[in-house]
Amino acid sequence: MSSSTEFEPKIIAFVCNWCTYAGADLTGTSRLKYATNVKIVRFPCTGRIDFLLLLKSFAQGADGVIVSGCHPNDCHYTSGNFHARRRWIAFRTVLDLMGVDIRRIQYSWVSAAEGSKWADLVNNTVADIRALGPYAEYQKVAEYLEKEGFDEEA
Amino acid sequence: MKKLRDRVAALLDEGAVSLVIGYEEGTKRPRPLFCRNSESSGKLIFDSRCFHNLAVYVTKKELVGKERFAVTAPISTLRSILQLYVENQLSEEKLLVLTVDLNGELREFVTFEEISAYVAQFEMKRGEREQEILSKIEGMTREERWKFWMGEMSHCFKCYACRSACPLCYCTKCVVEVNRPQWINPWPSPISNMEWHVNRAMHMVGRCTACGACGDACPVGIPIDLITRKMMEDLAPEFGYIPGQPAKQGNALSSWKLDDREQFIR
Amino acid sequence: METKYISQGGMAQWFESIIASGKRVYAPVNSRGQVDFKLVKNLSEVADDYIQTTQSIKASVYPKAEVLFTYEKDHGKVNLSDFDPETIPETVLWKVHPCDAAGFKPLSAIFNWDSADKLHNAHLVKTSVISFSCAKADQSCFCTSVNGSPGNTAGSDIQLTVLPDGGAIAEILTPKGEALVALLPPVFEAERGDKKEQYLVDLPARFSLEEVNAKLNKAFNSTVWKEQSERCIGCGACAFVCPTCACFDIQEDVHGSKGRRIRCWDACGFALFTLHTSGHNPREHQSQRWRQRILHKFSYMPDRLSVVGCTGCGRCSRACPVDMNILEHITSIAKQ
Amino acid sequence: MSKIGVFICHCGENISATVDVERVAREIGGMEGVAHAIDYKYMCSDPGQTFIKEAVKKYGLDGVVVGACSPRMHEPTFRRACAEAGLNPYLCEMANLREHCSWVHEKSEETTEKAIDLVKMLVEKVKKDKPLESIKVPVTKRALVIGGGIAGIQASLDIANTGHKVILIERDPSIGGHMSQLSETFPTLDCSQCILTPRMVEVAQHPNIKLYTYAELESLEGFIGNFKARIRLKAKSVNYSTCTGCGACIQKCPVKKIPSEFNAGLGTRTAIYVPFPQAVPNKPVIDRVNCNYYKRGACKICEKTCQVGSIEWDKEDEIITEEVGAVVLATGFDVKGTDFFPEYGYGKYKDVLTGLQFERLASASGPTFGEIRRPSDGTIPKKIVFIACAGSRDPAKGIPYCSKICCMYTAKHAMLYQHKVHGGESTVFYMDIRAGGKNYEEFVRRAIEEDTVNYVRGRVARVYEKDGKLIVKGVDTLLGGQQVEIEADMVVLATAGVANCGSEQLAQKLHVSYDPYHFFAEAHPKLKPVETNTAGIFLAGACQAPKDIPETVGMASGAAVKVAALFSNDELVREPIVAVVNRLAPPLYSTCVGCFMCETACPYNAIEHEEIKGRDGSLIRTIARVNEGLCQGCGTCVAFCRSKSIDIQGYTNEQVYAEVMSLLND
Repeated sequence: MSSSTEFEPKIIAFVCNWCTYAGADLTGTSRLKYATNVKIVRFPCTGRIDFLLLLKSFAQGADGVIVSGCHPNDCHYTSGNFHARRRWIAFRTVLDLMGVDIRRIQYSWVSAAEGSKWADLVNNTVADIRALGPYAEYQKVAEYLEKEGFDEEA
Repeated sequence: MKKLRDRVAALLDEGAVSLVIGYEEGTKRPRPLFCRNSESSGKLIFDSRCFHNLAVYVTKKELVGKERFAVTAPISTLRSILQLYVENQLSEEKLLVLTVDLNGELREFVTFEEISAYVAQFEMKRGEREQEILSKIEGMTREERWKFWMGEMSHCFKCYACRSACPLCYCTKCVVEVNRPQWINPWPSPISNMEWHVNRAMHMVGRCTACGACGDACPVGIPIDLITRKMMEDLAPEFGYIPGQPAKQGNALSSWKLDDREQFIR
Repeated sequence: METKYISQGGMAQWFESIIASGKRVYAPVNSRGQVDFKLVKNLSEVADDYIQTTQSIKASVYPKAEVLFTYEKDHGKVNLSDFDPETIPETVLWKVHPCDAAGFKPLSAIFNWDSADKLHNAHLVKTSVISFSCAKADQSCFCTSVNGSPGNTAGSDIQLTVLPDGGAIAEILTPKGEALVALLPPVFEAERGDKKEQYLVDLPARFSLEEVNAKLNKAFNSTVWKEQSERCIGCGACAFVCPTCACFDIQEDVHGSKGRRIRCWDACGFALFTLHTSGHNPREHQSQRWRQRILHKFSYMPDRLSVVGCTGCGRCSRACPVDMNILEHITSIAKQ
Repeated sequence: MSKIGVFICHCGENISATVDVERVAREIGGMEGVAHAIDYKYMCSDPGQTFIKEAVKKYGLDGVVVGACSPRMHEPTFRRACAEAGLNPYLCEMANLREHCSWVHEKSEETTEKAIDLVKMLVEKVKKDKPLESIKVPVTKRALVIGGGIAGIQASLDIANTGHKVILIERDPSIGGHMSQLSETFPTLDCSQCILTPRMVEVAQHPNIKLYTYAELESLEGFIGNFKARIRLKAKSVNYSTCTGCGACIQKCPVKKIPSEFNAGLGTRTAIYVPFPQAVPNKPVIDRVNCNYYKRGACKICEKTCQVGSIEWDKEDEIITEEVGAVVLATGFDVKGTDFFPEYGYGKYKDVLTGLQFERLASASGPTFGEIRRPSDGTIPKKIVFIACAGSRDPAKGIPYCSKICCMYTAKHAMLYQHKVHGGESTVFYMDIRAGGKNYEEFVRRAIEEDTVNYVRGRVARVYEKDGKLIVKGVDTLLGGQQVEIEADMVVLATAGVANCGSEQLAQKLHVSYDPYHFFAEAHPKLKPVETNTAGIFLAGACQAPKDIPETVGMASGAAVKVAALFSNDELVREPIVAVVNRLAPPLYSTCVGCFMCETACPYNAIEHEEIKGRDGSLIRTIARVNEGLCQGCGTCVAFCRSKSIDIQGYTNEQVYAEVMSLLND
């Protein structure tokens, strides 16, 4: 698909079962094509998605993350996405303060009817992350074990 | 001071309370004192140097027992006590709150509302130290912030003094002690240290009262209190709450508004 | 043992030759308002005018986290590879205080009490210690009460006592010390008859170890533990800054079919330290954990390992957020 | 160590055409803990399922991963197969290799590698799966039907006839819906009201049906078998228990010029009104927006007229709560109206009508008593043009779909015109004639051949007025794109059928999905056309997509059967995907510290306070407990819990953590 020299970002998508997972199913049913870089992890609701999982993803070598669920008012569980939205506002604030590159976390609302939006979201995010390059800054530090404080400055 | 000592002695003598948590002179600065009888009330002090957040003790059951007890609380402690009420960790029947107001008058509070009304007159502002470091951080680019915090995080050795000093970290099993899965590595490393501090900040959303106890406790001098303070300063207006002045029910993170910001959501 | 004189200029040259030899040099550096041991390249980086580094030098021989071995599962087979101690670089610790240097002995005593700890011992072999005697002390210092002194040479390979002219008395104590001297022998001049004691801080002993030991032998059920530890909030700051605290945890760092076993610092002050899976905790209360800390250092170790588990550096008292002052508490036990 | 069986499906060639399924099976077979891995052409087929069942027994599998289509499709199938082989069904997971991989990527190394990763992820998840037991909840055997058109009427009657209680709510003052507005129905040309009104009366008189007209759903809480519906009974200002329906008040009402909704704006009604003569219930309501008394504080003529004192000026909206076990959505559709076709002059020229308005003109109960007369001057049009696909199949208008009923009703209109206006000339502009249905094509042919309706294949560009005539400019594509211009006396637009107004808000209240056009979404386009994604809520009629009467009635009966099937159980078996607060042996009891953040986060009020008491009865601690009947398994509480004391079965922290790690560990 792309030349071997091109950087292929690793991206994990955290999506809710009712809207985005179903939306991505529709992308398939509609045979719309998108990049293979993104792998979907299914959750019952965006309200279920633990922010620590996002941090863990980066520490384990993800270059980008997609978080997607139902549009406001469409949540299968009434308000899970509203809770999630507020949590992401807080999370972004904290991460930004720490200097984490929050451009690498792409939030979206993709409904069960938006198969093409899902394809676009994946393709755009892959392009964005490819432009940003590998998240080496984070991954390098994540490899450090004892090399802190006492040793060289991290 | 005398009024406070006399009142505490009386409370203990009458048996109105079994314990008064206050301050005494320490080797470097005032430190917590646990008065269980009227004799020891003579050691009590209460002045502007007494800033250690005593609310950290009020949730320790082995310490406070089942009887009613009292705390001599400066403003930071009062704010934490309010938050602990909201989180069902205190009951008004068990705790008597004493403080000395700006006029040197002894004040006693029993209810959430009384404390809340008293606390409302105090504004929460950055001190000189906070202002200095935060304005430095606020002036940094993202890359500079990352370098700055990674440098700081490399000093953290996970003694968890920040957690222990925080009155709102009262969980019997902290997330760092959960090992199925092991969310946060038990050993110190810059990334997992950061994960811990991000996690701490996230757990403090809508709860932190910016008492500074965590930063004060850090033996390696990481300004971790500023992570939570800055988080709270940024989010409080957006989420519509006043830090240290919690509503009696609910929490800024577990509630939401229909028009919460979502420009970042594609 | 040999005593020499080294001038201020000679010291600088010698330092350079140590760096030039390719050894890693750690020395106290003042940064972010705290003095701590860091990797240095120049003598100018080394801090002056401080009483004590925040953290002890313990991490040089007992890292905060270190890999014991790595493993990989491959179709039912497990390939193990031990950590190779040969990869530990030659290390020189510069400007260690005698109370820190004295910590190596109790630390080793714990690591080797039943079987030899290969990793810890390998660190020790690779590490040379250049200590500086103390001309200053503060309220928290009490080395003289625990068999130490501002000029104690135990654990050091070379000890320097800085003189008013900027030069120093150099006590070359071990073959490792001699090897360091051999890097630039000319700067080590004949000693000039300076009296070391004259340049050491005067620090009278505050209690008698024997007396404390005797009291502690009968104190297990005393109420003193509860009284002293009421304000303890149960963090690990004291243990983590201590030069002799050796509690550790063993953890797995697994990624798919690969993993490594890691030893990392722990602290007996943590409630979780002794918590059983069943929910039972033999040291359920903070007072019991405080008792363990004191008894371990001042009773169990002297009795079983013939070494006191405290060097009087005072770091725990300085680091404690709630002013748990070890000197104050030990003194009060001694006086009981 | 785990013994996991992995089964990779080719899905015919749907997966194997782009994914090297043999390689997937081979590589997964080498994974830690995988005891058996095969690929097969159709895993969901009988032999495919037999492979799974046999492997479970032969290898003693403690987990199964099927790499096939979306779990939303076949998860129940494979879980059932596992259960039949004696493996707890919740130890079976699906990797979505079709919708999320083979269908969205080209054939390549990367595609196969992604497929391997997806299967690996589920293998790691399965390793952390725990056997779960289904949850049983009681069923309230009473249905709520929303919408009193033919769909709602049919569904209500069918459910009521199975012996279960039905609550039917209708937002208008009468049931009947669009069908009551129609003149004759295709393809039989029998009178719509003649066949509908008996059904309406049956609803009103059925002992099992409780009818609330002039009522709307306020909110719906709960879950399948256990919903709580709050219903707003809008103030009718008339006491229906005393009102005799004599109609005297309507005669006397001085406000007479209100456009009649029933007549699609072609007639008028009064402020106190019954929408149409056959209304059920046949009792009036006061339209407070137009009533003189409510507007200006004076009039009250109706009150003076009323012999039984039924006018209730101060009546307010009332909210009632009804407990129901199932909901049928039958809210119907709407047609595009005013200003949507400026090029056709609708809204500007009185004689350009919508199809629905033409129905009223043609109806015996309509404003012209069934005579086709021009609204502008009351004359009988000599020439009439029908424009099909007005809005439908027109992406530029935002409606790319076919409204389905227009071809047939346009043929009917033309036919009715020809029957009623002898010597009249009718022309139909059409794109295609879609007459699929029993006797439908024959019906259209009859219009063309027997009733001499002129069918022109082509689109109309413009309609404008010139000398009292409507000039219709279009092209005839069958004549090679030749310009056609017709001077017409009346133009009828077959306007697009669209979702009813408020359907989006209603969907949000009910938490059912809807499509981009705000039609409610069925759970599966083929196999679950009457179910929604929300269990216990079913669809009937045009609220799902435009459809004609027989289709609507069929779907309504289908929904009714679904409800009846649900009500045939005293207890409902629910998936055990619920949150659980951990419990430990004393002295820990639980790691929950009782901050009850979960309580404030839970959308279902499923968090309860549990008091932990010592042997002496003294309170040790208060911790959270999940009411598993109320919990719907969203897991919002889980992400809020600081001490990770609450977890959700099926998506536990260990499971999702293992999944994420598997994707990143090389």
